[in-house]
Amino acid sequence: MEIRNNSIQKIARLHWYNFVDPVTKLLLALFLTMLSFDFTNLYFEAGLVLCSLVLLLLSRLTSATINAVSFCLFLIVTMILIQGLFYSKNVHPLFSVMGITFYLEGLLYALTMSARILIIIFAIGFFMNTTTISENAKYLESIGMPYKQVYLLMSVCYILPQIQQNMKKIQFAERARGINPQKTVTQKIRSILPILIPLIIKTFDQSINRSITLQLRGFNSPERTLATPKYCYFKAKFSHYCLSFATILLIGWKLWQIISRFL
Amino acid sequence: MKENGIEHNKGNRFNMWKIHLSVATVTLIPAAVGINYVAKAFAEGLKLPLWLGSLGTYLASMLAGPTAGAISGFINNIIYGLTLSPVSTVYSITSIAIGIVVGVLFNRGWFSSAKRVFVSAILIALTSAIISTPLNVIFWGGQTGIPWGDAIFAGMIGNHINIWIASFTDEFILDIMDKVVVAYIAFFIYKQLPQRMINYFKDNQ
Amino acid sequence: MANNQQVSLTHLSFTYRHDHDAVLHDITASAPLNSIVGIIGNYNAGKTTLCRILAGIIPNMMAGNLQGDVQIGALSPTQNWSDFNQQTGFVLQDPSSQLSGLADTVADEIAFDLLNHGVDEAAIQQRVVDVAAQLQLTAQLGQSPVSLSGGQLQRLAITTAIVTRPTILLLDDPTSEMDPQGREAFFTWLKTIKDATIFIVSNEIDDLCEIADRLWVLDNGELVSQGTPAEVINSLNSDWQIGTPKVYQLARLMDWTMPDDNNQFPVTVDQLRRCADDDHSNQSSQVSISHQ
Amino acid sequence: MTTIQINHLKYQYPTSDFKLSIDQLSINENLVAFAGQNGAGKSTLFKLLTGLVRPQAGEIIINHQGLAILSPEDRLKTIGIVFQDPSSQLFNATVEKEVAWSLLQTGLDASVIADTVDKALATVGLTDLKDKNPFDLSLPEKKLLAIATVLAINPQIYLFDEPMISLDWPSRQLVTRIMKQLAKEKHQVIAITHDMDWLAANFSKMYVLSDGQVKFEGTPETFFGLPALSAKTGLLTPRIMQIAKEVFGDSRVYLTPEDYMKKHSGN
Repeated sequence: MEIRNNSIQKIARLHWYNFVDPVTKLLLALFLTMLSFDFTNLYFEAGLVLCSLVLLLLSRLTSATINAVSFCLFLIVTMILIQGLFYSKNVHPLFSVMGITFYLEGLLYALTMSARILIIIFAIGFFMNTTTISENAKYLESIGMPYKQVYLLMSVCYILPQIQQNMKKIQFAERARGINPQKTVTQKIRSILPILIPLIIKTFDQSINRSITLQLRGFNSPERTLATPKYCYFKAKFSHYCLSFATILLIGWKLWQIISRFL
Repeated sequence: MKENGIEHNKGNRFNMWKIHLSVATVTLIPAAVGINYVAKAFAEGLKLPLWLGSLGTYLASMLAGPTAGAISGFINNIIYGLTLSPVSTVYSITSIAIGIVVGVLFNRGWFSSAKRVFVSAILIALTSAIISTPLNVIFWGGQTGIPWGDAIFAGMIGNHINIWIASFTDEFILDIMDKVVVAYIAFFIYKQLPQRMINYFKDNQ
Repeated sequence: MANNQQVSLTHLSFTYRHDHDAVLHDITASAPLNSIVGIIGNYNAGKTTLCRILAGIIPNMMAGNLQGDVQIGALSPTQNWSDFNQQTGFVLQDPSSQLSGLADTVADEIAFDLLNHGVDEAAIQQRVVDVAAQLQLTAQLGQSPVSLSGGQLQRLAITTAIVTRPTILLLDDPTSEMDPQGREAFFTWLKTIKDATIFIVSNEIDDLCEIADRLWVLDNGELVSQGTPAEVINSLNSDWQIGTPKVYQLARLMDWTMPDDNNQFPVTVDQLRRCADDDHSNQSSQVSISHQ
Repeated sequence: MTTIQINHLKYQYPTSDFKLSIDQLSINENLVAFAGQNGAGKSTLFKLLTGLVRPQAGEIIINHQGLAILSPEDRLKTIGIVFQDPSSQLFNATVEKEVAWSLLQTGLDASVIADTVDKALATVGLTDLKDKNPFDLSLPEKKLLAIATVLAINPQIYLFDEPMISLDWPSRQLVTRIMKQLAKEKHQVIAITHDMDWLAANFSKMYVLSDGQVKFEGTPETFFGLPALSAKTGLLTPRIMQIAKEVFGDSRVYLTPEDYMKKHSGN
């Protein structure tokens, strides 16, 4: 086991979240999201935001999640503004500034949506920050996902650094030929093709070669040794069933809510 | 082993709705997703008012048919959602549709000349906007998150125009710019691809 | 019926589907099993295409018009590719595209083939360590494959090809990105391989002459010469535009020939030593070791 | 006559410990080679010489002008680069357009461009392929095309990064011939290589880099006469010297088989 199951496991201590399998984490995110759709009470939403935030803080907070939040923050602010001013069900004015009235209904509506967004970000952030790509790939394979599909889903994470390396090389080489960082929009658009054409041809050439070697190397062979999951998970099957069942119930209920509105 | 044998297509049109994925398609799709990702980062780096984030999906559809394009689009948003921006996971439905529409249009010859590409681009933008609008309304109250598109949106609902129409307009205006540019870039790049490459993906479906 | 103890190519021709002209014309060649066959020629001569046929990539993954037959011992890449592929290791020209695309470390990358073949974990450990040591990648086992240099990537590609213990090894320009020391170490290592038929395409004519049992020369898709390195190099036609090894160049200039080999010029250091001994020593009676 | 003067140059990558540091170096000859192991700093120096990467300290002066202050257009006319992997530089629809594209960057008029393109393609022997897609060419042909794109601009200084890699025998001869011709026409030609046979046979001035520093400057004849230095810098001796040593126990310096013959026919 020493050489292959790489050193990360040995160095890092095991945390509680390592005992939760990736699929459970994803189902949990889906479950929380559906909850926020089904129960639109603002206190309940706030509670959910808090729950998912605690989940995130108990694990690890990484810059990726902070970036996602800050990216959405701008949107949330504009959303509150637009809905507070123009929401079609606006009745009760909250305050007025220079003849522009801000309404309560719009604000509440925007806050509900913002809560939902935050729940999604935090819950998926929990998944993002506590799993690694190889853990996910191994787990998916071990629970019976065909290797081809695991490959389809995961290999991009490994191929991307290669494409980025190629991109850097190409950008440097093209600059040497006189393609400089451009100023106007047309100049910028004209500099796209000289970079993208070699990059895309190289990328596709590599994927042709990769498909050839994968076949030569016995990819997708029926006798493949199944991967063993990286960690021992706690009651994985049980949590999958529970969470899937609960999520399906919530989806059903939401659909019923929508349908009954038309009845 | 079925995937090892090449099925020689008699005509030039490839088998459009094949679900069984060959190894060639299985390696093409991650490459296409990678191209989406890099192209998007590249457009952001140049501060272009475009995303270019569906370029790889277009090319996958053109090279290996609508199924490959749809899967590229789907995986693109899943990976993007799970690594960078969680909410974009939801828009995988739009990406799937783009993959399918590009594949079908390409197959019917709507990527064969510069004029036809324009028509295709409008159809693609329309598809994208029709599918994205409900998602925008559900998750963002109708906004797209692009400031000047949202300014139009705010102006419209400020004038009591229906939120669906306002949201659709916001999305469609942004989509038309992006999809036209991406369609032309994909068209030019496809023309430049070596024939052996096009044949390889066609033969190994 | 083809001889089961031989590599034999009979009337092999091939045209790619996207091309009008044949890339290979009517190639008939042979070599003993478990020998090293060096394939030389310029670009556009058809070396890579020949490798693809030998590996079964053509016609199983690339389409075109293939005629003729290939037999390597009892196996044929064109007829029962699946069985054939179990016995084969292949190194492509561009090593970075040969990575599986789903491995965190060099060790995982090497283990990929073994996992696919259903080898159990304990045996995998042992073999990964073993082949990595052979190609000096032990220190890199825990690194990400993406972080390797071009030469290291090429060595990694070679380890993945040999880890399944193939009886047929196909190497298409495996040293193009190695530095001189790496290349020297590789060819020294290659010479130690036993019980495998090795086909190697390379522009390193000096090294190739040292290690190969046979050379096949391709020119414009035709097999224009085959034989031992000495035979082939001594009968090169200038139209083929192929470089010669330094040993041969030196021997020609100094006019040192191998008396018991039809006065051919030597192409390896050992051969040179033999005829230089003859030339330099005053004792003309010295017994020279006869060839083969 | 071009001179490149390097003063107190220092460059360090942000992500690694590797450091390039050259105190004083002037390159006056027309045909020079830089040799060194992988990771010795050859490509870093090369990147700095292109002017596209700025050193953290020090300067590179070309003909009494700082490389850093050249305008993009002047830089194109001063320094032309042929990369190791030609595929990363090509993007036009045909071979002919590829060469013409470079010229369009310098703003020449159409008739001059057409003439220059024809001449450049003829020099590298690609005239017959001028309507082909560059990505349908073989690797040596792509490399020759990349060389043609630089030849068309005709800069003062030519940089070649590992020019012999991925070439076959006839194209090696051709590229070597082109490089020598350029040097004769008073261009400065600088090659990075670890092909010692090629270096010994064709260059009379070489620099050896190791651990980011210049460890040797002089003729190949001198360098290969210092076995301790070539071992320390990780370079092999030319094959002919290995042969002489293995077969005859002769460790004198020979650059080529012809050189061996010359040195022995005198006896």
